[in-house]
Amino acid sequence: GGSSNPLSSAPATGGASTGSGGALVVGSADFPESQIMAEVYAGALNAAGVTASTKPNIGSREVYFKAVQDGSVDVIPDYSGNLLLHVNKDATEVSAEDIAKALPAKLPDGLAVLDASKAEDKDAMVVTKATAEKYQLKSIEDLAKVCSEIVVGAPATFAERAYGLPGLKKNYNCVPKKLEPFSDGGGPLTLKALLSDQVQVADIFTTTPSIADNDLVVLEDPKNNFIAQQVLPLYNKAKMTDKAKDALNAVSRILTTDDLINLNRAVSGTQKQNPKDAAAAWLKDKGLAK
Amino acid sequence: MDWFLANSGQVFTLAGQHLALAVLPMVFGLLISIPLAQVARQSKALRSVVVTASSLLYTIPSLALFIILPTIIGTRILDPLNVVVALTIYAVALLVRAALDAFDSVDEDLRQAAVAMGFKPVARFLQIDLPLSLPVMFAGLRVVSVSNISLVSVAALLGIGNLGMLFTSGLQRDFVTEVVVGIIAILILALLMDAVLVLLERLLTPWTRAGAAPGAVAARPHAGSGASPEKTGPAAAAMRLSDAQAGGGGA
Amino acid sequence: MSNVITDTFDWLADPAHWAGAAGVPARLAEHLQYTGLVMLIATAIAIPIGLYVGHTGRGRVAVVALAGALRALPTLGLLTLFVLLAGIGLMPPIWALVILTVPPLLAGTYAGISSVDRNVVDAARAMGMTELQVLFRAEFPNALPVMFGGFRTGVLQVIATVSVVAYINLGGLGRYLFDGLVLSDFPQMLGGSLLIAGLAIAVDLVLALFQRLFLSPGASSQSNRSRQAAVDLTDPVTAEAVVKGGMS
Amino acid sequence: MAEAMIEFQSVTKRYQGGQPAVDDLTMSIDQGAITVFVGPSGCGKTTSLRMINRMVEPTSGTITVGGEDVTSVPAARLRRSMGYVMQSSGLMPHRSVLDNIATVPRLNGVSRTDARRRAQELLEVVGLAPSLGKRYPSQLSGGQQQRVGVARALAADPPVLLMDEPFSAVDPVVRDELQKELLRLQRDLAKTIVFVTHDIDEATVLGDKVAVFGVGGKLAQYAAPEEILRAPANDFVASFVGRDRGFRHLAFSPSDGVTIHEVSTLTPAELEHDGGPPDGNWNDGWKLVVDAGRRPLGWAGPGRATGAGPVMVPGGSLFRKGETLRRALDAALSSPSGLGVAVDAEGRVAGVIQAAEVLAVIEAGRRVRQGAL
Amino acid sequence: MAEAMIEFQSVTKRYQGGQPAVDDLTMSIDQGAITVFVGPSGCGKTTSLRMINRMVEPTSGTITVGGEDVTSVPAARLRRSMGYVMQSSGLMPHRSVLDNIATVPRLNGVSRTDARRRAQELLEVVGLAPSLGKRYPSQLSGGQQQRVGVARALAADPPVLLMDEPFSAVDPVVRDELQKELLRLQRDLAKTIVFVTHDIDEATVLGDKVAVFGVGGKLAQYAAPEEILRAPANDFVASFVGRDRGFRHLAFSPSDGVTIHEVSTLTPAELEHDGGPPDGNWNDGWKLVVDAGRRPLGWAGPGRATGAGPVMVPGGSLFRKGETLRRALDAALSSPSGLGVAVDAEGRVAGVIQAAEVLAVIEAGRRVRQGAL
Ligand SMILES: Nc1ncnc2c1ncn2[C@@H]1O[C@H](COP(=O)(O)OP(=O)(O)OP(=O)(O)O)[C@@H](O)[C@H]1O
Ligand SMILES: Nc1ncnc2c1ncn2[C@@H]1O[C@H](COP(=O)(O)OP(=O)(O)OP(=O)(O)O)[C@@H](O)[C@H]1O
Ligand SMILES: [Mg+2]
Ligand SMILES: [Mg+2]
Repeated sequence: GGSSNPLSSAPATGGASTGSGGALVVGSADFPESQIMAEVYAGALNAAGVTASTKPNIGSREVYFKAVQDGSVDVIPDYSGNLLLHVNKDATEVSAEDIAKALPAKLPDGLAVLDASKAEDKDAMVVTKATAEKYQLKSIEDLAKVCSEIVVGAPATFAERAYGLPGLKKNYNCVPKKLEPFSDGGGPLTLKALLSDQVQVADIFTTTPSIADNDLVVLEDPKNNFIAQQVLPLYNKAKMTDKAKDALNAVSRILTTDDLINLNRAVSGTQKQNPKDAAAAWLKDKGLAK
Repeated sequence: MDWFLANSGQVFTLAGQHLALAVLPMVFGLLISIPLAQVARQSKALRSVVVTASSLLYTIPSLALFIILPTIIGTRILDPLNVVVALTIYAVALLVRAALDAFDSVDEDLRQAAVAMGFKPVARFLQIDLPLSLPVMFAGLRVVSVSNISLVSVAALLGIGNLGMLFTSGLQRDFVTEVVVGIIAILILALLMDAVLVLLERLLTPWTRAGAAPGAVAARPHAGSGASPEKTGPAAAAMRLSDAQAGGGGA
Repeated sequence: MSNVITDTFDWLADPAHWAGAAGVPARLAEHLQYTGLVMLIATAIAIPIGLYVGHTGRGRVAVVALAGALRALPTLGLLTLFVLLAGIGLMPPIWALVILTVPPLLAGTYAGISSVDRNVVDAARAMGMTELQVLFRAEFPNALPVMFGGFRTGVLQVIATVSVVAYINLGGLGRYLFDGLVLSDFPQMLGGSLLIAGLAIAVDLVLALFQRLFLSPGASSQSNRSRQAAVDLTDPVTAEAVVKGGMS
Repeated sequence: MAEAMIEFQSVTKRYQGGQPAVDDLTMSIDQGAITVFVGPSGCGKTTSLRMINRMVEPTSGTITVGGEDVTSVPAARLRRSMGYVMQSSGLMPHRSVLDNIATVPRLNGVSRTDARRRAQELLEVVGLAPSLGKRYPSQLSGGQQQRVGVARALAADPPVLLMDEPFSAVDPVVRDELQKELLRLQRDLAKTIVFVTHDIDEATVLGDKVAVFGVGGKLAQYAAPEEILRAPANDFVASFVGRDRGFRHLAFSPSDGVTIHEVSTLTPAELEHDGGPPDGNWNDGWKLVVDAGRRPLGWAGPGRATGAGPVMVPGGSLFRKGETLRRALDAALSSPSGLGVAVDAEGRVAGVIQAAEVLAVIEAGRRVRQGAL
Repeated sequence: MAEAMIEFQSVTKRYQGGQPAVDDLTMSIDQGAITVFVGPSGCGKTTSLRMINRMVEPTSGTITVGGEDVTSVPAARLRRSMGYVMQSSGLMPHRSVLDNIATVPRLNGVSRTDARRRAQELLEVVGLAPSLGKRYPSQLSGGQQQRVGVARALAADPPVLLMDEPFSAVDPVVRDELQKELLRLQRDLAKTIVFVTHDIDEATVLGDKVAVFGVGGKLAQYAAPEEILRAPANDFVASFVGRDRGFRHLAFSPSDGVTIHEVSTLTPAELEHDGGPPDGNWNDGWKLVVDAGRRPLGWAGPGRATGAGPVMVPGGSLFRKGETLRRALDAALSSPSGLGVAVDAEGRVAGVIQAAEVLAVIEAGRRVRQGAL
């Protein structure tokens, strides 16, 4: 977005006016995992006595980041690497530690992040077993050789993200034949397209249960195109209390990548659990709520 | 069904939000269109300006409008107000035309009779034009109601709470049940709104259901009586509305 | 604000946005192609049924009820449902749009036929036309202006609504809206909106010209006269025809 | 009699600068009388009428009502002081009949109860059942609607009533009734009525005076209807008045001078045993067949006994005593016997009249008029 | 004269099981004549007419045309063998006037050029300018549209013409014209015409025979118009025929026996120098003022010399030689002098007639009819 983006011109001061009595709004991005994490945060907050509601499905980072900035939502689960790249396009950090270190300074005034969890969910280049065999693919480096023949299925943002087409080109000199955009955040459409060979490579989150379920191959990323992505809360300082911070930090201390995969399976797998219920079950299980 | 039962609370919450987002624009639209139509009736030029503008407004995709609006009115991106304003704009686009037709549907002779009886303009508007335009106005409202309820779901793409969320979520989770529940819920909502409007109209226009006296027809000039014993098709003049609307760009 | 507008024009003026598979010409072509496909299928379904119902008056109640119910269907929901059920590809979204386009076309056809002066129909029958001749020589030509009006409305609606197929993975000008949305690229969205609105206006102009050139002036002047008649919006069928698109 | 109630002084009306719709009209309308504007379509009748209550403003000239220039009164108040009835009844479909009638009193600030009470009375005045008050206008027949329209115009008891083709949309039978009703009302209430019609017959029936407008909004003749039929001012009026004006003019001559002769009557029972015409019967053997109440049934023709004709032939039109020469002559002309049947108010046979004698009365009347010239 | 062309045999029509719209109708319609169905609204005229071309199917009974049961022919073909004209012209708005007229020939397989040529001829037959052929119906006046409707009905030269109130939507002047035109056409083409109207005057003007329908779809009287005016079969017909039927009936009596007397005439110039009535003038001193072409201008009254009256008074209605007794009597009745002015075909004064003499001719006619009974 340019300087003309209406989202950036939205008044940051508006945030204080929405809430009353310290009630927090937990937002989420437009894919299920984010929604689950939002429910987890909200559940943990409520359990700790901080009134919190959720505002799911806001959109991509470009949208929800502004929403946190202007106070439309107070907290949102985010991923450390991408968040850093969002606030600093030229960031070179790749490891979890470096990113965690660099991040706070780069955030604009009024925004901050809490402790990062161990749970990680990055974008990954995924192919079917058949494709992997056909082209002898193990890593993205292998992919680079046949790049011009393949179609990549990914969210439309992939075209502009540092790890997306620019990153592929920069790190692997891979320019795919075509980017087929999907709006389901690596969900069923992307999967269907991959399985039916409409796309040969898909951008699917590593925590997606369907990777295991369908025997998909996650291509290795030796050049760290996809940098570390720890789940962590991004928040607007205006309404955040210590009590709330403690509650969220408690979640981050416990949350693991496997937890994420299981939560995703509960919601998007055959069980079709409501994100809120899945979150509640997890919190209860971990003793963070009753 | 199981899913619906398990999540009925959520569905009802979304339905409530959905309804609010659909109804408010209708109310605002009505409050804006009636005076606007009354002004547009003053001259042919004004009328065609209003009519053309309303058809142009309608060619703007709603998603675009939802997003453009914050720049223009200074709201925040997630503010449901954007949806309300956008849908109000669509409602006005439809209702101005409906209101124009509604006022046109008031018998000119009757208006003249009112003038001849010594009604002043405001009294005439309130006591004659407004009540008598109700049937056509309600027809317009019913159209807007259905179209609004359907349009609101688009706002789910922006994360503004309503039944459309069931579609986005259903898509991401590959969950047909959720989508079907969403569709059915929206249909039911539309039907309920329609029923409410019909009921309201019945309450407000008792005279329209007073059956014509057997001899009342004789008041018409002899012309045409019995000339077409076949069924007389419903007047299709209303096509004008959509027709002229479509023609807005061509005018 | 002025930034927004200049940026939008910059976006539109950028030659990079006018080339390649994601360029405006390609998107425009896709958009028109989808629109044409939807209109073709919807017309093929709606016109015969509309003619039948309009001519015989049979099934009017069913058509009205069905049209009303279909009209309340949310585009987004239908689209999602079809894609989930039938998978990605061109046809599922197209069918979803067809279902949404049939009601207004059907209502327009029906309203067109029944707007023809019953005396004209009566006279045609009295002259010894067979039922088919009555339909195609008397009713149809005179219904054309109204029917064509319905068709034009339908086209506009589809042009606006086709944008939504970009939510699935199809192309069309709607792509600019969705890509712009996820990237928060405001000029791209506004540019896309302008392109869609412009396309709608341009297509409507062409259709208007077509109408002027090819429809009988006698028939149109007839419908002009009937247009001056009081509008019976209270009739569900005619009110139906008023429904407009603009959903994206 | 006539004091002037409404005066047009050199009134001209042009719409949007075109040809004049009303051209230099000067006329004065009598108080307490019915003045009819008649003329072909588009000749400016409605325009003239509407200038009286300022629904249309004249381009030039002045109009006074009761001596006051109409422009000196606010338009709305002026209009409330005049009743207005038009072709389409103009009733408000969303209000009950009573409330329709009560409209102007309500505008004048009369309380709802009083206005309704007055409306209820008026229903009777215009000959409608009181129970109709609660209905909506659409539940009335066309004729009833027009009566309500008249009642509404009368509600505020205005001295002036403007009526624009009030009866032209109802069928002929109902129209006759409404015309009679209007004449009766006028007798009782003595309003100043200006009545527009395009039907010269209606004009001659209703008008105390008739103004014939010509094309281009010019007043062609303004006189009593009798005079317009007898002596149209010019060819336009003559052709507008149309055929049969000699005969129709007879409607203005009383039949006082016509002798009613005795007639031999039979009952149907007597007819069966009747031997046919006695010789030398002055009436060619015709006898009038009557029922037990002496109401005429038909004529027994002279051929009945010989079998040369039907036993009874239908009679002609009836002449009610006191009616005009027009009816008298027609009764005589339409009778198979050449004798018009005269009946009394109850419809009983009073005697017969002869065409020649009617003609003589007509002729005498003509000479009297001639002498008066 | 008349051979039967169309026959109704005990035809009854009930719509949706209600009261009969047409009740047990038996009548036969003469070939080459105009038969008029007349009656109040809703009495089944249109229904009866439409059963002839099977636009409506009878509930019971049979209808034959030219001896053939109408149900034995496919409906579409039957209809093509009959012209049909209705109140709203029913012209197809999307086709030019010529193409409208050519419709039935085209349906019958005539080539477009031939059909258009024929249509062009027909324009003239119905009295329209050939140039109108290229217009669309909406570009014609109501009267012109009706003429086109008639032309269209005539296009395939069908032996039978069905006309349903064809002239009732046009104004009175145009209606007169169209009626004359129809009579002229009928003289030339000798079609069998069934004509529906609710206007008894139109019925008597046009009909060779008139069928009066009563409420409930019953045929009340079926006879020559002259007879219906003279001897209505019952009270219903009498009241439907209405007022003045004695007078109107005179329209069926030729004025042959009426003596035309000489009259003394003056030109306006002579009138100025005229010394007034010579003594002993049989005519009370009235003189007829004529222009240079001997066309009547008015009457110079007897009072003119003494200043007791206007110099010239307008004349009455004119009696054209060869017209009926109705016009003769009216001319005499409407004349200020008591003398009806008779003119020849060119409008020149032929003489004067006296009311009493007209009456004598009427009386003589009555006796002749009586004798014939
Ligand atoms: N509001 C108007 N604007 C322009 N011209 C008008 C208007 N009202 C009437 N006219 C014209 O003025 C002339 C007189 O019209 P007016 O209505 O007074 O005639 P009318 O005698 O009442 O006719 P009708 O018998 O048809 O009612 C007509 O030529 C008409 O076209
Ligand atoms: N299609 C129909 N369905 C039901 N009833 C009908 C139909 N057509 C006519 N009728 C009824 O049949 C009766 C006769 O109608 P018809 O049209 O023949 O009368 P008409 O004499 O032509 O009257 P008008 O002078 O009004 O044209 C009326 O009572 C009418 O209501
Ligand atoms: Mg008028
Ligand atoms: Mg009829």
